[in-house]
Amino acid sequence: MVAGKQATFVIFILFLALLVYYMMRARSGKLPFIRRIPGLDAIEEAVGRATELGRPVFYVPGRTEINTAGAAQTIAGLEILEHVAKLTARYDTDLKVGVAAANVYPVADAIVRQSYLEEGKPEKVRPEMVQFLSNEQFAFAAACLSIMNQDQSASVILIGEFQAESMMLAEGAAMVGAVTIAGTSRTFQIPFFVAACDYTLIGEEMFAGGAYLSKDPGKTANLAAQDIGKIFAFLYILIGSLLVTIGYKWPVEWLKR
Amino acid sequence: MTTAITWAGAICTIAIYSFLWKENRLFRAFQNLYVGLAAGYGIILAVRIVQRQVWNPLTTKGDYSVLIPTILGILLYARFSKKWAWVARLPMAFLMGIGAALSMKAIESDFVRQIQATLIPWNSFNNIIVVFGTILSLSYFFFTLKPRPALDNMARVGRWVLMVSFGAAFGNAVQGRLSLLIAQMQFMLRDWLHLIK
Amino acid sequence: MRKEVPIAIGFIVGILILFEYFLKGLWPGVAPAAQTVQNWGTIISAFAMGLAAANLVVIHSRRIKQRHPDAWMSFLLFAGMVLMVISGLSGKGGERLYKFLFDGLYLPLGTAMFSIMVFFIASAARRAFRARNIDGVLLLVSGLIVMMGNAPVGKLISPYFPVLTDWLMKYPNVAGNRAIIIGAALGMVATGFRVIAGIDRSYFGGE
Amino acid sequence: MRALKKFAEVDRRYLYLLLLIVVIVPLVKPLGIPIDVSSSTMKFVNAVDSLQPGDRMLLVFDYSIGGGPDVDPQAQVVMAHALSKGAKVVCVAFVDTGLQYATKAIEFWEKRGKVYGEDMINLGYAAGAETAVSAFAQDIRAVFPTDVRGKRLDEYPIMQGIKNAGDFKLIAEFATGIPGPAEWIRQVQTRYKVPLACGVVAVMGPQNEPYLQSGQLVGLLGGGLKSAAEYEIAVKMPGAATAAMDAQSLGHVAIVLFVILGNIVFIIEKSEEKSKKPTRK
Repeated sequence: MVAGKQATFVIFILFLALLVYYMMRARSGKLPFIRRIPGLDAIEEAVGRATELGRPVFYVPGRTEINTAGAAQTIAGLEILEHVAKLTARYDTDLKVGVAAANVYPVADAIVRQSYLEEGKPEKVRPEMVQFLSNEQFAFAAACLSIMNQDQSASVILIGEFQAESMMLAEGAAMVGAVTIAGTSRTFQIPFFVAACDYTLIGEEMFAGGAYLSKDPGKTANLAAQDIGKIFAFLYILIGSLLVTIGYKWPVEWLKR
Repeated sequence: MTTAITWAGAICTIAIYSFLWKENRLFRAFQNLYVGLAAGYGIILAVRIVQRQVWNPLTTKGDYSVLIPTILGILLYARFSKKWAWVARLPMAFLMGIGAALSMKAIESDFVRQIQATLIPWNSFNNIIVVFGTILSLSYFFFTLKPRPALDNMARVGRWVLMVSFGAAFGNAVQGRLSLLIAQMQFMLRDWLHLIK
Repeated sequence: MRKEVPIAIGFIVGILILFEYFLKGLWPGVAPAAQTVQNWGTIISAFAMGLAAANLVVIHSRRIKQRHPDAWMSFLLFAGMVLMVISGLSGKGGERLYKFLFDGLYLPLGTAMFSIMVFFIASAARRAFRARNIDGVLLLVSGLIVMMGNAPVGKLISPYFPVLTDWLMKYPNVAGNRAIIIGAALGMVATGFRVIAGIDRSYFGGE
Repeated sequence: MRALKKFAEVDRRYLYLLLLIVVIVPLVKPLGIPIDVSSSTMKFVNAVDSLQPGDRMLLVFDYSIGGGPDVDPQAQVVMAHALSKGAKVVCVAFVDTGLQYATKAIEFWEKRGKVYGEDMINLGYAAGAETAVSAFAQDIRAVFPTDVRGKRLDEYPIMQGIKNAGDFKLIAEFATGIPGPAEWIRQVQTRYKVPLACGVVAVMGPQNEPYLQSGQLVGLLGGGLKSAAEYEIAVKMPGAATAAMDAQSLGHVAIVLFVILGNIVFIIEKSEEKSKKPTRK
């Protein structure tokens, strides 16, 4: 065991055990209650708006490659894309997906095809739907601006890991009058999304998206386990800092083990 | 050569800035050029990776293990065949396995270490702000707890802390974004128009 | 087979990397193995770039075929791509052209795009920073304080601006960000776990 | 009231024009507003100050073209400061465009008499972001068998005894995205316990503040160009960053003005709504 990681490892394993436990519970039909997440409720509305206006939905699943530490965010973005693609397939609404990472492109493309297939409309898939735009940050941003302006996108959904281009995409979307929904865990981009978008999924809310929208038992169960993790963090910080205040250092020392 | 580069840079700048007036064909034309250049650059980098990490080990060291990722990489193209499309999942799964595992390392830096850093004594107003600000904001993210007045109030105060922090971060960003405008204007005024030194 | 093999690959790769991270003392050979696997990831991604470029070519060829009013721009895109690749890979011969494309076009296009960001911020500032409710007021007030505190001129108006800015960035901002980071970390682990354990199969396009 | 509202609702293009003017004017004609040095900048300065002659510092150019204007002045002044202390600087990039900046910096110092391979070296760029950082930290020669000039690392005196990331006295990392401080902390600082100091674009500053407080970073230049200007002032090497600060000031004032305009519109709309309501009844 690597020194300094023992406590982390214990916490890691306990958390995985929780995930498994709740998943098994969900399989036997016990699903947790989930509170409303307005940003996710708005997705249906956003697709509905695009359908009414007869203009496309523009979707960006972040800009990060699938083999990096940002992958979890990309995957969260792709999970929500799956849901959005099913909705656009169902309502015959035009969908455009802008991809920035070369190795995300085949995955995004497969997801959209599969979603249309599951809705019984594989013939509606066109190559333009999932476009690799550019892996260069601002070539990507510029291409997105062009698409939004050319298509007059009715709704713009940005979920994944974003960097500096976040503001440009969000405000650019607002300029064409689109309804904007955005989510990321990159903390320094969240403020831009909060300021410029109609709905924002803050941090963990984006990871809840797949579960919330698909109602998939396995994913929903994850949320319950995540909440236990947060309660642990909450109590550990509260009680630990109190103990530190009165002179006990072991809550800190234990984490360092 | 330097003059050509400066002039080209100035024209690019003007084309991009024209978007601020209105989305227009000049902007779109340069946007397409930019995408093309970026794709070209991406291909160059990819070729260099293959050269350095596949070709060189193979030819100089006789390291045949690099053929595994090469084959996996080629399998990505199987998606163009209806019958064999599924084998493209193999490299994708390989990449996602890496990404998923790397993401999971967040348990240390983003979970344990952040909790650890918040274990500070309640001996100053600032420390209390950090400790309680953190846990109240955390309570905003409870998804599966049934609503209760106490919890709702905590989450509301947590949301306020988040808003203060978003406002501050937004305000802070102005500075960095202004620097970029300043740098671009320095280029236009100094290198192109020679108005400043 | 079509599902199990990809899932097994993802599982093995993921476990290897996590094993190296937490338990490398147990098996010294794991570090180079984990490293090799990650290097292979880079190589596979390099091949994905070809796929991505192919998508660009397909889409823009269609645009040209359909005689889209902007079709000529697609030629521009192809020209940029081809010239960049040829000049970049041809070594000495293409050096001058490459330098021109890179320093004269690629670089300034990037910096120009990034530098217009502040205008987007400006319009968002007018549109979104409104005192609609308590949330809006908090966003607005802390934003204005930091903007004034960050500009050297703010200090001339009031010496409290930089002090308050520093305080906002060091305490409330740290608290808010920390909560987001802690929560998101759990989301990342849970999502990563679902991928490695093969619980989410949708990425692999079903059957 | 109506006139005021009309004024506040002015087309955004006029605001853009105003912003452009207030940035350009002070660049042509500086005003000379004074600059203060923040404590997180001072921590970075002290970390570099504590280097002894002969100590090796790793300088990481993880920045994109777009973020360059904000971060490059930071890297420049830190490199100048380290070299002035007699420290030796090993440059490396994990963002492709970072290599261009590293090359420029090396050329700059070669012209000023520093010896390549002794005082400084440019290892080059490694693709793979976090993966590459992790591999580099474990074994530098596995990722960079040679430097950018194509010679084996062992041929350079500066690389003697440097095997992994733990052999540096200080790592100064400059980033505009990924890999950035989070990745370097995760892959390098947590494992090798080397002092790590980071410079980032202003947007990334607040997010990385917790790392400074938790001690995972020994210094942070979190304010982009402004931090560079502070650093220049602190080490008495005024440069390009210091010159741009007046434009910064006026730009900020302009954006504050836009926020106020937005609120004027909002307040007037709200009061109009209120005065309308009774008539509806």
